[in-house]
Amino acid sequence: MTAQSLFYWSLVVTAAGLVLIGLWGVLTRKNILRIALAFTLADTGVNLILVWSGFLPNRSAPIVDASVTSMVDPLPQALVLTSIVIGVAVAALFVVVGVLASRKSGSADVRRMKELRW
Amino acid sequence: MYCNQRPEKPGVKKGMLEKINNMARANSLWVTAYGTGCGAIELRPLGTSRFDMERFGIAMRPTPRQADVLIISGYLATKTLKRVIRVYEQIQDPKYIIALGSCTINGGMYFDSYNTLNVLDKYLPVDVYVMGCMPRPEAVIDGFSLLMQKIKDGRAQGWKHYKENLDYYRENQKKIITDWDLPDYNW
Amino acid sequence: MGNIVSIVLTILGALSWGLLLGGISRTVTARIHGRMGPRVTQNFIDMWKLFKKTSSIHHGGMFWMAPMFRITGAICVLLMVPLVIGNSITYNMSFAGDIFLVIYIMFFGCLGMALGAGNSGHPYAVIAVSRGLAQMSSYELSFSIAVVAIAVGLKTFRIEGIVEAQQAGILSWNIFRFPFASAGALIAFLPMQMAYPFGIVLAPQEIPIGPPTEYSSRFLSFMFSGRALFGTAKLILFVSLLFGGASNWISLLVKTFLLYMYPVVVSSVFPRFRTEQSIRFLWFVPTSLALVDLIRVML
Amino acid sequence: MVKALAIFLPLLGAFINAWLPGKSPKASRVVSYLMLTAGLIAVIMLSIQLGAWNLRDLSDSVILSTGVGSPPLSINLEITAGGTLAAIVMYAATIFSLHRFALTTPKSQPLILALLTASLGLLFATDIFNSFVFLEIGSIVTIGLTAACKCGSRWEAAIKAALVSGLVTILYLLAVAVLYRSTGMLTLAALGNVSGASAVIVAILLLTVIVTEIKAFPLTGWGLDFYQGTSSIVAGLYSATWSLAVLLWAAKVLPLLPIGNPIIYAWIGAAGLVFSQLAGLRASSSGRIMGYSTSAYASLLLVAAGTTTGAFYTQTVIVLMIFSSIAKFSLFMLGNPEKKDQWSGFGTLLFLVPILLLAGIPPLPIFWAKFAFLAHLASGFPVIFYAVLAGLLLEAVYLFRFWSARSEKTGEKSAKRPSAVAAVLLMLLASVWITRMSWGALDFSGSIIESAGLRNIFHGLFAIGTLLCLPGVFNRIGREKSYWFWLLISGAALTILPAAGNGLTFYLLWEISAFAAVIGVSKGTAASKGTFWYAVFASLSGYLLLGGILLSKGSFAMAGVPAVLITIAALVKMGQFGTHLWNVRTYPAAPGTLPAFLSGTSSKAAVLLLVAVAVNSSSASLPWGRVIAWIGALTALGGAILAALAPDYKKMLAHASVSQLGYILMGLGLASILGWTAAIYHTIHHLIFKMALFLGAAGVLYRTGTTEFNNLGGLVKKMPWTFAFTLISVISFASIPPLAGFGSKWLLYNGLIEQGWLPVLIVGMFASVVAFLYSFRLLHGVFLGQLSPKNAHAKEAPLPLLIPQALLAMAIMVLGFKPTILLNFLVPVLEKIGLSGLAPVIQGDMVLTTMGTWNAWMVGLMVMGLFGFAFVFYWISGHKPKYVGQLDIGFAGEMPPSADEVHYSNNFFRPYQRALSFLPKIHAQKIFSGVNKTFNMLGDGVRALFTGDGRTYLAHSLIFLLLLFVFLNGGM
Repeated sequence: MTAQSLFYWSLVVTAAGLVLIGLWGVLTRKNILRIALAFTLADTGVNLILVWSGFLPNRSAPIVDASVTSMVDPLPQALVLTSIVIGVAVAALFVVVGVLASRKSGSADVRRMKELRW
Repeated sequence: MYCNQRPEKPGVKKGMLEKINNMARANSLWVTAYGTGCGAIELRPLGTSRFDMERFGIAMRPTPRQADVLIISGYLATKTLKRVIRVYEQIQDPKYIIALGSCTINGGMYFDSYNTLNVLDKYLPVDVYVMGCMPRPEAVIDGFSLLMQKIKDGRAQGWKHYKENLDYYRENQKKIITDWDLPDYNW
Repeated sequence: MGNIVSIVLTILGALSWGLLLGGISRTVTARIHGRMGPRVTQNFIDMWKLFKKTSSIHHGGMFWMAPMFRITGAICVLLMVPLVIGNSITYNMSFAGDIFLVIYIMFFGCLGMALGAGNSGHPYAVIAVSRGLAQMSSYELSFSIAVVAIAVGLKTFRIEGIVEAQQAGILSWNIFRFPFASAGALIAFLPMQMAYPFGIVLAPQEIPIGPPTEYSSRFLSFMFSGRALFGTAKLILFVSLLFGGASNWISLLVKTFLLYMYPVVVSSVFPRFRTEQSIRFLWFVPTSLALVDLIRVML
Repeated sequence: MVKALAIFLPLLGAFINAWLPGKSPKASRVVSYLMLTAGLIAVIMLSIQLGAWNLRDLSDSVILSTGVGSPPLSINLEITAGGTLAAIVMYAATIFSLHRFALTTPKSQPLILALLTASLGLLFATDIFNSFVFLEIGSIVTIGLTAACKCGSRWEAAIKAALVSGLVTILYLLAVAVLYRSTGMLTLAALGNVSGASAVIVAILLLTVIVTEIKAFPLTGWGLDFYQGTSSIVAGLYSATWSLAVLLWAAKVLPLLPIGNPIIYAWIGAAGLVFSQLAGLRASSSGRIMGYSTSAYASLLLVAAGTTTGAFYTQTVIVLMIFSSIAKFSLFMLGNPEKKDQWSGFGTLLFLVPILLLAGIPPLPIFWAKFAFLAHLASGFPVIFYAVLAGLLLEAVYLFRFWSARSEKTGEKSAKRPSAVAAVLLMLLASVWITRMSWGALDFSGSIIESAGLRNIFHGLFAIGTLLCLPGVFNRIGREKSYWFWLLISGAALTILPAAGNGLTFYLLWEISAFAAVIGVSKGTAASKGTFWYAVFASLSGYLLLGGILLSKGSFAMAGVPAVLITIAALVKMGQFGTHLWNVRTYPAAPGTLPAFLSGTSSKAAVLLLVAVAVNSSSASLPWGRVIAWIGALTALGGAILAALAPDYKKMLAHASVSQLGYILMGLGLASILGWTAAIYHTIHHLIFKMALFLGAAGVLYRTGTTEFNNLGGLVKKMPWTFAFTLISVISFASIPPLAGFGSKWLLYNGLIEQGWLPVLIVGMFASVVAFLYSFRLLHGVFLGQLSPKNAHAKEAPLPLLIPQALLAMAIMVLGFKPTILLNFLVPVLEKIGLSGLAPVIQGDMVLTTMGTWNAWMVGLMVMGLFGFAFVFYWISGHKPKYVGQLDIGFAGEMPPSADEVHYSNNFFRPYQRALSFLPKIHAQKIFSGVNKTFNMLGDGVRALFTGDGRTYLAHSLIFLLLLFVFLNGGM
């Protein structure tokens, strides 16, 4: 296994792992802040996958200078930037809303936020 | 709510037709089934096979509207008088009253009772008195035949007398009935 | 013109015959009771007396008109039925309608009397009407099944046709050709004549004489004559339907007399049903009897 | 330039607003209004340029490029014609809701403008990643707006929206990654290029995202909680901008997904529609009800995506989504019923139009789209068609319950809600617009019923019935509100109804007539229940009719299932066999003369429908005529018994109406000339007497204020004319000769015997005898007996009510004495239709059938002659009875204590009831409450999915994803 493919697979495994851990956390954790954390984890994993989607073997990073002859697809990396920014905004909002919601219900337990149902 | 009008004074009718009418009236006496006192028990046997009043055309009617004869059966209490007046006035003309027993004549054994009328004549126009305490069914039938004879002869005019002298009767009645709440005439 | 004369004579004759039958029935009942009973003309005397009473009251327009309804309804039924078969002058108005018309025009008088009773304001009168209508709706069921069975079986609705179909001897009478339907109709005839055990309408012991409670004097005499007319009309109708009609006046009188005695005799020996008992009895017993013939006709 | 302005002005406004100092709300409002108005003008210009207004071809578009690169690095927007229409709605909604935000949360202006920007962006986005950006902006702004609003549950609503948006982000980005990996492109068109395993992954991921975002069942839960939790202003703006944008974006993406056969969308949509609307039946808060309605439209979108393509798809989706959004916007703008807002007059109309729009009632725009769409479904996808019909019916049920619960809370204060007013006006204008465009599809040639004679009979009936109800419309009592307009609309639609030449026209007029009457009923006192039942059963019969018409491709020449559906529709409209519940609840609740119209005139539309079905069939007969005759007979009997036992005047008339309609069914079921003659004769006769009776009831109600028998009685003295006309009607419907009623019975019995249907005949005859019971009860309970002191002040009914009654009574007399006038016209008409059986022979006044004779004129003369003779005899015999009052009765020597105590009215036919007691008590009400309970149980079962725990909703999405994966993999 070459270093490249090792990197490739470790990227995939890490990303998938992060997403799965994140989803698992989202579904099983009860504390609203932990859920926020889980989302962030999953988000990171997804961003990695985005990067992976532009990954081409034996290319360098898309930082253009004279030495670069062949680089990976730069587009996903640009997109990841956007995605990260949005992720930060979402996470911040989530935490704010989560904190305020837990103040309202007196607990950070998401199970206690079931006033609206059916 | 109640009709308060005074009755008109009935005119005098004579002639052949009236005689035929009187024959019919005499042979079809319908009695209000209304017992005022103990004598009512003597009326029941009249309908049975032993005395059978139906053979004279006498029949019991359950409502004063369809009756001709009111039987005051025995003592008449002051309390009952109001009801009897109403029943009597609701009977359509011509109408007759048979009074049974001594009590209706002079109070009988209740002559000094606080609640029995002694002389019925002052309150209602009686056509036939049947004496006895109580009169037996035979006596009642006798009374009926007397009434029939009176009607045939055109002498049973108590109802006319009542209407003509309504003020007199009312005055007497109101002496007895202190809580008078009947209309001027019970239609 | 002959028709008009026939109509007038029919009305007067039916009235007299009805009153006479009423008187006879009172005597018969008295004899069953072991009494002597009144004269047979007692009903005429009563009528006369009532007619000649010198005062009367009324409770309003419908009260006033109810006896007119009653008499009109009764006469209509009377005129719709041919009296003597073969003598076309006695058919009166029967050309104008068939048996359905007769069934429905029978209600004309009933409704009129019910309205009068309602207008009188007396609760007993209305209770009696409520009972009467409930009972009527029950016996009409079996009666109409019987009529339909007979009419369909004979393939005509015209009463004349029904009578003519029965002229071939005594066994061609509908009571023998449609025995079950006839039984149903004859049971329905009892409540129609207010005979016990179905006499819940006039029930003198509990709702003193029912619908005409408030009727007095001349109104009552109209009511009674209406009843006499209606009774006669029903007798003639039943004779025409079940007993071969009448080929001459004698047979008309005899048949109606005999038929009249049937409810009188039954009435004398029975106590009275409660209303719901009466209704249920009429729903089930005569109806199922009549249905037998209806099914026979259908098949 | 215009393009850019149209899209980016709100963004500019948002930025300016964000930079403005917070203490100058006025300035920020001015900026917002300026930007929005300018943007709105730009969008309208764009839409005109693209020719969006004819709604025919909505796919024209212009491209708006920004920046230097190509997507996804820059934003490229494709402004479609359909999209501009949606954009107009978004702009307008924002403008009209701005002032309410300014009142409640003045600082939220940048958010509102940002929401509009995101919506516009998503609406026109052509690129997957661009869409992602707009989706995220929209979610963030929505959460922010919710958090900023002033209502108790905002945090919870916000947190649930945030949870779902987090999951959507993850799934969406995964899809983006796979797509890019597979194709190297991120345009929407690239979705078509992806293949193999990647295609499955992209498809299931995006489908899950879309279903979650558009809130289609089963991924509805968060949307419901959100709509319920957020404030009504936010929800209103949300539904008119963001929700609309998401729906249209989904409509754009769905056909492009690499999913193989798109019919799967339709299955998801159809199943989701049924289940979500079942759960919707249990919803009580307005926000949740709107949520379920949103879910219904999302499901419809899925169905449309699965079954239609091309311009038709675009058109359907645009109209459905835009107008449902407007309706929800205006409903939300009207506020929450929990807050007990009170309004009246115009306010109730404001509330009503959106409800009717959502329920798809003509001529509102959604009707046209739904009709075309359902016609398409009926032609190719029967099972989905049935499911969609069922779902829509369920939706109508809870919407109308919402409305009727709402209409009860009427009061003095009228709400001033310019936003809602504007929305309603927009809807009405749009309906005029769309109706004008669809006008060509309508056909008033009357080709459904070829026979001009029959058509004219019904034209005349409907016109006369409506006209006779009109004079009395102003004699209203207490809390009844003006209903003449709706009566007029309903009557006008009915009058045109026989001229309908195709299914669409027939259905359109039918629904207009029915729902105009529903609105009329809602104007009565305490009408909420009556309105609800009427609306539900009108919807039921409407959808059955629609189903029948569409399954037979718009023509009335039908057999099999469509014919049965339509027959059932007519039976429901007539209130036959159990469905009488709506009559019994509606007529007493309806105001003034409206019950006369409903019972007398409107119910005849069902007769017309049955006639239309029969004359178009091969043998001029209804499907299962014998069954129909039996239904008619049993209903006639049951209705009569129930009428006899009814405690209320109007209720009794309602039962009686149902019962009498049963006779018409018996006649129609016969399919012979005699039967039809009887049926049409009875139709006319029923119209006459039932209108007279209900007009009489209106007069009684007007003068006494009650229709309960316990409070009535003895009115004959006070209202002699009303009594006289009622008496004539009663004698007539009791079919006593010589009035008109006997004729219909006679013809019917002859017809039944001719065909040998003796059992039906017996039941019918029995029912007609039972009719005596209630006919007397009616007369006695109201007019005879003792006059209650409560009604001592009553007087004769006003002339506008009396004169029509007099005319009708005269008609009864004429029809009764000279039925040959009608029969001479009717029999030749019916002979031409091709019915079986022999026609009655008419010789002068004599009517002859093979077995019977009937000479109405002679009978009439006889009765009148005898009656007149008796009358004269009375007079000349010198009989002058003394008039005494009702209290002067022989009462065992007593004076009756009061009129009420001697009036026998309560439990009038008690013995009859006792005699009936051997029957098991099968109350239709119990059956329906059983149905209701079953549906509630099902609804409870379904809505148990929506636990309220945010994580459950995430789990739903993931499970949905897995199921899709399994299903699609299994399918491939």
